[in-house]
Order: sequence, then C-alpha cells, then structure tokens
Amino acid sequence: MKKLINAPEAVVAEALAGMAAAHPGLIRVQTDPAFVVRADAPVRGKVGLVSGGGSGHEPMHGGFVGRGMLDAACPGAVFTSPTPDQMLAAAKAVDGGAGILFIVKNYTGDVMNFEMAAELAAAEGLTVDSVVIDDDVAVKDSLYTAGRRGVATTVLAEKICGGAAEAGQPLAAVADLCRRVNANGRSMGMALTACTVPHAGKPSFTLADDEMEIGIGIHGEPGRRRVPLEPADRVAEMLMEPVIEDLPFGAGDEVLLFVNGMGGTPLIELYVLYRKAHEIAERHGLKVVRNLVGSYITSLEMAGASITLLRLDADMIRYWDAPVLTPALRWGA
Amino acid sequence: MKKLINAPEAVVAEALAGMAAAHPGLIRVQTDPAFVVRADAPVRGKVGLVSGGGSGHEPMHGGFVGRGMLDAACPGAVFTSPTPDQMLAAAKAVDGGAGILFIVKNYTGDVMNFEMAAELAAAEGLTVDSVVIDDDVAVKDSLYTAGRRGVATTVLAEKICGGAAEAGQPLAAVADLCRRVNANGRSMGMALTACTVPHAGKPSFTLADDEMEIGIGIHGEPGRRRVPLEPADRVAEMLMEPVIEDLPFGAGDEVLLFVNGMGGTPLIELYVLYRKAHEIAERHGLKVVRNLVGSYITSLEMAGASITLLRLDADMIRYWDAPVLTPALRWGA
Amino acid sequence: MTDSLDVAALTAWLDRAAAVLEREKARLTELDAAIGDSDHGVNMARGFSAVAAKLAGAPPADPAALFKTVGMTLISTVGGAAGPLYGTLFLQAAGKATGKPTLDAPALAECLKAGLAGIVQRGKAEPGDKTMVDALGPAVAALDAAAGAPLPQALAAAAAAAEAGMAATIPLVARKGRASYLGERSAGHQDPGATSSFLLLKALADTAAG
Amino acid sequence: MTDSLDVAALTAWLDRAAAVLEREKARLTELDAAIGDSDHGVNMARGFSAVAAKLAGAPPADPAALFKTVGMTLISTVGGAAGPLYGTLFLQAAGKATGKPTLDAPALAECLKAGLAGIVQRGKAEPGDKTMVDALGPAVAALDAAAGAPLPQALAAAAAAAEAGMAATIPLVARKGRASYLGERSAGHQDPGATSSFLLLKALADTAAG
Ligand SMILES: Nc1ncnc2c1ncn2[C@@H]1O[C@H](COP(=O)(O)OP(=O)(O)O)[C@@H](O)[C@H]1O
Ligand SMILES: Nc1ncnc2c1ncn2[C@@H]1O[C@H](COP(=O)(O)OP(=O)(O)O)[C@@H](O)[C@H]1O
Ligand SMILES: [Mg+2]
Ligand SMILES: [Mg+2]
Ligand SMILES: [Mg+2]
Ligand SMILES: [Mg+2]
Repeated sequence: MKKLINAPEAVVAEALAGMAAAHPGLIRVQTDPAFVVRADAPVRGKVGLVSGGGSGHEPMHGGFVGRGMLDAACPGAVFTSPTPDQMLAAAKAVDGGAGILFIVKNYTGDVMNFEMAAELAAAEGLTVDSVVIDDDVAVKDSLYTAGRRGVATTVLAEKICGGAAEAGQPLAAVADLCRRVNANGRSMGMALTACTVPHAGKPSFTLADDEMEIGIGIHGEPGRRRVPLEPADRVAEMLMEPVIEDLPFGAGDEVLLFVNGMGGTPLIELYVLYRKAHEIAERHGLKVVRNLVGSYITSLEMAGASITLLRLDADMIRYWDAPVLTPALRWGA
Repeated sequence: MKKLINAPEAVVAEALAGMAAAHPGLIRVQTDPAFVVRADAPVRGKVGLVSGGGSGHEPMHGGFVGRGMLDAACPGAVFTSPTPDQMLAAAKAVDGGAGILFIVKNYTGDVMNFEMAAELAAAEGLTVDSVVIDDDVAVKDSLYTAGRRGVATTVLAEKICGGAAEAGQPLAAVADLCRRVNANGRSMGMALTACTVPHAGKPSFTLADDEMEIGIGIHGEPGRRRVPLEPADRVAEMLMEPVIEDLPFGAGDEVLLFVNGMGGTPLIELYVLYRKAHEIAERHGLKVVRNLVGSYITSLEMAGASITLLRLDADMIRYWDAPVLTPALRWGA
Repeated sequence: MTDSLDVAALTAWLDRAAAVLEREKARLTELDAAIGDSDHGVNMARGFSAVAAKLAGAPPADPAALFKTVGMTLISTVGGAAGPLYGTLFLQAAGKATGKPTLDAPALAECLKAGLAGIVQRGKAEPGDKTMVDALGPAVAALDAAAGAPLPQALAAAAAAAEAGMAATIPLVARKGRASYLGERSAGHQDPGATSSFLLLKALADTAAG
Repeated sequence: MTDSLDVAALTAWLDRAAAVLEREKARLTELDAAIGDSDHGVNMARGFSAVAAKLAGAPPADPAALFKTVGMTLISTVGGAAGPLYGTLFLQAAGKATGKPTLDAPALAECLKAGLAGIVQRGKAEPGDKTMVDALGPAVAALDAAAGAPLPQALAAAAAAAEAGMAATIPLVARKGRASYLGERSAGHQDPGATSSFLLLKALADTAAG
C-alpha cells in the first residue's frame, strides 16, 4: 500500500487538520464529535444544510462546506458512515432557526445513522428534513433491496440546494428542490484500478491489465461486471447509454454534464472522456448548458471515472450559477 | 498501460477538444498550430501572457487560460515542449498592443523553442519579453548544466502575473514581478509511483512497494535518489527542508504554501501532507498567509506530491487575490 | 459455571468480544472487501474497544445500564450499517433487562429477541437477505428453545446456531446492505455481519462456559 | 555509387531516415525513459515522417531549399530539445548549400560543420556533456578528414565516428538536457540524442552507398 499517510487510524483526523489549517477563513473543523462547519455558522434565518458520509471521497463532503453550499459535513472513517452524534452536533451548530436539511447518500449505514440523528434532533426540538440521493443506474432499483446508491448527483444537489438556502429559500422549498435534483440526476461509474482502504492494506479487488470494472460505486466495491479494457470513447458510451436510457431524459432537455474522476485519474483523461460524453449527449438531442469536469467525489486513489447527467430546470440553473465559496468549489465569490 | 484514452497519438488533441467543449465561455482552442486562448483575446492595451509546455501536466497550462491569468497556452505532445510556430501564433492572437510575456519553464527544449519563437515574434514586430522559471531545488544549480527545472512556482507566477496584467500593469512591470516570483519561489517533489507516457506504453521507471523517489520533476523522470517509503510527516520534512534551507526564506516572512498533487494522488493525502508542511513552515517562523492545495501541475497519473514555498510581497498578495476566471482556478469572478 | 450473568460477567463478555474482534479484524475486513467496502473488521474492533474502555472507566450498575452504555457507545463509534444495527440490538436489550440484576437464559433470550426485532425494524432485512439477521435469527430461536437448559449449554446452542446461520449465508444472493449492489456476484461469499454476530455470540457462550 | 548527392539522393536519405527512426522509435524512447522523459523516439519519428511527407508533397529545387524545408519542418513538428537543435542543424546546412546543385564530400562536411556549430550555439553543449554533440562532433571531424576520399567511404567514416561517439556517451555524466537532472545517476546510459544522430548519419552513409 503506497499512500502519503502516517497511519491508517490517523488519516481522517490528519486530513481534517490539514483542511482546517488550509482554509481558516472558510471552515472550522470540530472534533469529538468530528464535523466540518462553515466559519460563520450558524447563519441566522437560513436553512442549515448538513451532509456527510464515509471519508475517502474527498473533496466531498468537507470540501463543499462554505458559503453557498453546505453548512456542515460529517466525516466518517474511510468508507464508513459517520455516526448520529456527529450529525446531531453538526445540526445544532448550523441551526439558524430555519430548519435543517440532511442530504444523505443512499447506503444502509448512512441512511440509518442519519435517521437516528434526525430522531435525536427532533427530540431536541430541531426541525429536520432529510433527502436521500440515489442516482446510480448501475444498481437495479427494487423495493426488496438496498436500492440505488447515492453517487455524483450528491455534489450537484449540495451545490444547488446550497444556493437556494443561501438565497433564503425555506426548508420545504430547499428539500423539494433537492428531491427534484435527485429525481432528475443519473450517474454511472467505472474503474481501471481498485483502491486500497488504508486499514485493509490491500486493494479491494484486482483487475488484470486488460480489464476494467463497469458499474462501480465509490467505496472500492466491485462493479456489476468486469469487461475487457476499451478505448475512452467506448467507455463514454458504456456510461452514457444506461444513464440516458433511464428516465427522465428526452431530446431538447437542458442538462448539466458532470464527468468525475475517481481520485487516481488525471484531468487529461477526464477531458478525453468529456469530449465524447458531450458528443453523445448532443447526439441524443440533449443540450449541455452546464458542466463540471474534475475529481469531486472520489474513491481514494482509484483510477476511473463516472458520468452524471442532471436534467435542469430554471431553479436548478439559477442556484447552480449562484456564488459559492468553499475549499473545493468556488465561483462568483 | 491503463488509461482513459483512445490512442496515444490522439490524447492531446482529444483532451483539448474536451476542454473546448466544456469551457466555451472561457477559452477557445485553435489547431494547426495548437494553442488555447482566452475567449475574448486579444484584450486591447493589456500585456498578453503566453505560456506552454509539454502536455501531461494538466490543468497546467491550458486550464489556466482565462481572465486574470494566461492569455494563451501552447500544448506540446506529452512531455514534449511545443514548437515555435505554436508560440508565435499564440503571441499574435493575444497581442493587445502592450507587449507579450512568455513564461517559460526551464527545460532545454522549452527554453530553445520559446527563444526561437521570441526571435520570430520580434522579426514580426511584436514586443516580447521572456521569464524562465527555475524553482526546483532538487536540481543543483550550476552554470555548466541545464540548471534547475521549472516546476510548481510556474502556477503561482502565472496567477500573480495574470492578475498584474489584468490590472493594466505594463510589460516591464509584469516581467519584473514574474522574475521576483521566480526568485522567491522554491519547490521539491517526490513520487510514490512512476507514470506512463502513452506512446511509451510502460512506466518511466519502477519503484518497489516499499520505495519512493525523492527529487522528481514533472516529466516522469527518475529523481535524485530512491529511498525507503516513509510516513507522510517524514515526507513533508524531506520536501520542506531543502526548500527552506535554500535562499531566500527567513523567520517572519509571509509565504504562500502550495501542496501539489502529481495526478494520481487523492486530495485526502494532500491534506495530510499539507497539515505537516504548514506546521513545519510555522516552526521555522514563516507565516503562511496564502495557500493552495490540489493537483495543479501534474505528471500524468503519477502518485506523488510537490511542495512549494513562495515568499510574498505586497504586489504578489494583491495579484494572487485578484479575481481569476479559468477552467482550473477561479475566484472572485 | 453460572446460571445467570451479572454485570461483571457481561463486562467480561464484552471485553472478550473486543479482544476477539481485534483478533479477527483482518478476516472480517477481508470478507467485507469481497462483497462490501473493506471496513467491517475495523469498524467492529473500534466500536468494541471503545465499549471495553467505557465499561472499564465507568462500570454500570446493572445489566440494563450496561446494555444502554454498550448500545450508545456502538452507535457513536462504529458508524456504517453495523453501528446503528448493533447499537439498536443493545438498546432494545436494555429495555428488556430493566430491573434485573442478573440475566438467566430466558432473560437473555428475551433481550436477544428484542434486539433482533430492533435490528429488523431498523434495517428491514428478512431472513435469507444475507445479513447479520441470518446469524442472529437462528441464534435467538436456538436460545429460546434451549432456555430451559443450563445457561452455558443454552448459549452454546445459540452460538452453534449462529455459526450455522453464518455459514448458510455463503450461497445467498444479498438483498440488503452493500453486498446487494453486486447482485448475483454476491453469492459464494460469507456475510461479514453474520460473521461478527457469530463471533459475539461465541464470545458470550465462551464467557458463560467460564 | 556517386561522388555527390543531388536533391533526389538527399530526399532518399531523409526518406530512409524517416523509416529508420520509425523502426527505432521504441528503442530511442527507452533510452530516453532511462535518463529523460520517454519522448525522443516519438518526437523524432513524428518529425521525420512530417519531413518525408513535406518533401514528397513539394519536392524542393535544390539542396539548400531541401535543407531549409527539413529544418523548418523539424522545428515545427518535433518540439522538445531535439526539434530546435536538429532544425537548426538543417537551417545552418542550408546556408552552406546555397547555390550548389549537388553536394560532394567537402560540401557535405561544410554543411555538417555549420549545422553542428548552430547546435552548439543554441544548446551550449560542450563535448563530453552527453548530448548529440558527442556523436555529431566526431562525425564532422571524420568527414572533414576523409573529405578527399570517395563520398560513400567518407560518409561511412563519419557514421562510424558517430557510432563511436554515441557509444562513448554511456559512461558520461550528463551536464546538459534532462539527463543532467539525474547527476551521477545518468552515467551508464547511452544518450538518446547521440543515438538519433548516429542513425541519421548511418542513413546518409547507407544512401550514398546505394
Ligand atoms: N439492512 C440490513 N439489515 C441487517 N443487517 C444489515 C443490513 N445492511 C447491512 N447489514 C449488515 O451489515 C454488514 C456490513 O457492516 P459494515 O461493513 O460495518 O457497514 P457498511 O456496509 O456500511 O460498510 C453486512 O455484512 C450485513 O450483515
Ligand atoms: N543543450 C543541448 N545541446 C545539445 N543537445 C542536447 C541539449 N539538450 C539535450 N540535447 C539532446 O537532446 C536529446 C533529448 O531530446 P528529446 O528527448 O527529444 O527532448 P527533451 O529532452 O526535451 O524531451 C538528448 O538526448 C540530447 O542528446
Ligand atoms: Mg462502510
Ligand atoms: Mg520531452
Ligand atoms: Mg462495510
Ligand atoms: Mg525527451
């Protein structure tokens, strides 16, 4: 295992300390329980946006804390959902009197921990709503399973809802917008290599030099199928096809196209992939009016990428474009 | 070789096409000869900033083209300096009548090609000045060698000079500022893994699982020495020590601390490294008043990092803080 | 050999569980690597070492207080799916233990049954979904059936049932938790949570056996 | 077997060089991987294939025009260190070839000498710095010395000298170009640019030999 770390048990705390040292104007990092909170929290009268999840997906979520995006993020151990006490403490720290929205990625652990936190918060008199993101078309949705995973649409939901909350939208409207983003966002990912959870010390799976894994999530888990390595253009097709086939895209729709790196893939490859993904979107009559290219929701040092399409409405565009000032996403401020 | 590409000979052109598709509002991509130019070039009365170099270092330089930073960037083949005709065409495209500054990383090829371009541009009546960046303390400076390499200080120089040019500073002042940035910036890099040049098809060197390479550059070249793998804190010391020992840092200085990823290193590791680097800087009495953490000057998918310290003066701070609107660096706009 | 467990015995169980989970950390993580995300061993070891430290620092007055401390500690230190589920198990057990200075086999059966019900309510897993429920369900049934027998024997039966349930998860296709993302590819692997459930029950049986 | 080279022969040389460099691309890149950045083979092959295409598309009128086309094409297609250096070589050679319909051994020696001087002026390398100069220098000297001999023999001597110079770069510690960053670690490797210089001269000798 080759990593720039000191010890598996110290990674998360030390990375948080590094973030705190690097971005004192934007965020504060609390410990015991651990969460990242925007420097000026709580913001009076504003809906407090709280997310969180296992670490190893940086910059998500801590890197998205700041003006115009999250009010707080709760980091768990690597690939492990954080705990309810973190979420409760974060909710209290960002409660500006307008209620709290939990943005939760759909994993059993995340959902249960956030559920418990919401119960605890309600018991303490906080108003909390929760939206679960489940955009990964690699996983067949079903009532009888854990359902689709929450992946890259989460980044878009956090930005867009952050814009709406910053603009003073009430909790019900922000939560509704978040559900709309989730309902209109679809993702699919692939990996060229596995990643190594620091504690595990060896890769989660192994791929031969001529193989890739299609339909992976963001936790170093194996995907739906292993196939021979293909050129980037073919990979773009393999990711775009299931995304576009799935509801609700149609010709003429305005979309945001998000090509995301898994952590070990350099930007030059993401642009090669973006080129084709954009072309495919246009071939299907979709209008790519916004986009994002970069490594924003990662899986440690995994080499690979995911593609997300979000069908946009006017609110989504307005709040996507709104200023944001966080360690990892910044514009207009 | 596992990469999200179609063919070695197509990577650079396809990545440029992807950039063009993703950022139509910020940049245009020209072909034959190839260069990336800001969408509104030439800007009348503004010094035109042109840089360039081999590809494989993304987002540098193309990702730094836009308002407040570069006017144009010339991409070569992977790890290969671009050619004078690209630079000449770029210079002409951004000539706003206030002269052109070439920001050149110190490599024999880059220096010679930019020199030829400057000769050609002068012959065509353009006013061109050039500044060579040579900040890599891993390479012993000497009159009898190629000298120090230009590495991560280049990013800082491009941002700071971009701010100055945007503010209407004349060529002599922008060039002088660029020389000051170079004189006050020092970098040192390391690698956990080598990278693979697409055409070569196999890694430039090999490192055992318990080895790392200290003093690497950004071209997949071996470094000064191979040592046993060490924890991140020790790596931070190994990079910071030679940087601080070198002129011109002293206690009380205000510095920018830049922890840069080599392309395959995830952000969580960069923050672990930043934590210690920041601590070391403060231990030496340096005041870290600005910082940058991320993968901005890379070496394909190499896993590794570099650390740069830039001693700041008031101009540098002002122009570092100035708005920038490029694909890869964006704030205040 | 006792017929009921007091706070000291329960503490000994949890200390033993912490040691066992620390020892089996790598194996649990490997099981989780195959069909999950490589963290189950680390999560469980972290949680139970926190439990052991907590119990050592402030010894609880009775089994109910102990179970509550265990549940709260697991919830705030394990995370992931296992944290809320095992946490719920102990919190529900605490309810059933209320007022009892020691727990005999029927009482333990009642605690475990309530704990399992809590897990099912939280996680919505059904038998055969390839989760910890597939180890805990048979264990509860076995303990219930053997509740008349001496405690060590009853707990040994529960542990044996958990072990069988754990092994029976191997051919199953997961329908809950992360492993469900793998669909058919999840078959052929033993469920990590069922494995940790067995380890907990085995530690309990071993403690009772003295 | 001729005693001087006309445009057709020089074009044949460059076609041959393009083929040789394409064939030796991987080896040159491997040499560059060891002490540089793995691109010399690709750069040279790209440049000379562009040269061959250019000459085929618009055959030049005389050797000077040919050399100028070659130099300009190399400068705009090779990049890196080799592009400006080899480009300069041919541009300087063009100057010396001006007005000559064919080039005999003394004329070629003069062209090559001027080309080398251009390279030294651009790159500031001295003999022994472990660069292409270490192959070209001896080649120029040999061609000069053999300029009285029949052309094929003179060029064979130049190629042999280049080969010896190339081999002699192996033990050297680089002081110019990328390899200089390696310091002592550059010793023990053959310089890629010296190797491509030898290949170019060998192709020239082979062309003259018919
Ligand atoms: N819905 C559920 N109901 C019961 N047990 C579950 C459920 N989901 C997951 N589990 C159990 O949790 C185990 C995984 O725990 P762990 O690896 O700690 O959490 P995570 O899956 O969040 O990484 C699985 O092996 C399974 O036994
Ligand atoms: N200053 C110099 N003078 C002469 N030749 C040089 C000089 N620097 C480098 N070279 C030659 O160039 C070769 C490398 O060329 P190439 O790999 O194409 O360029 P780059 O080093 O820019 O990647 C070296 O092997 C060496 O022979
Ligand atoms: Mg987990
Ligand atoms: Mg090169
Ligand atoms: Mg797990
Ligand atoms: Mg080279």
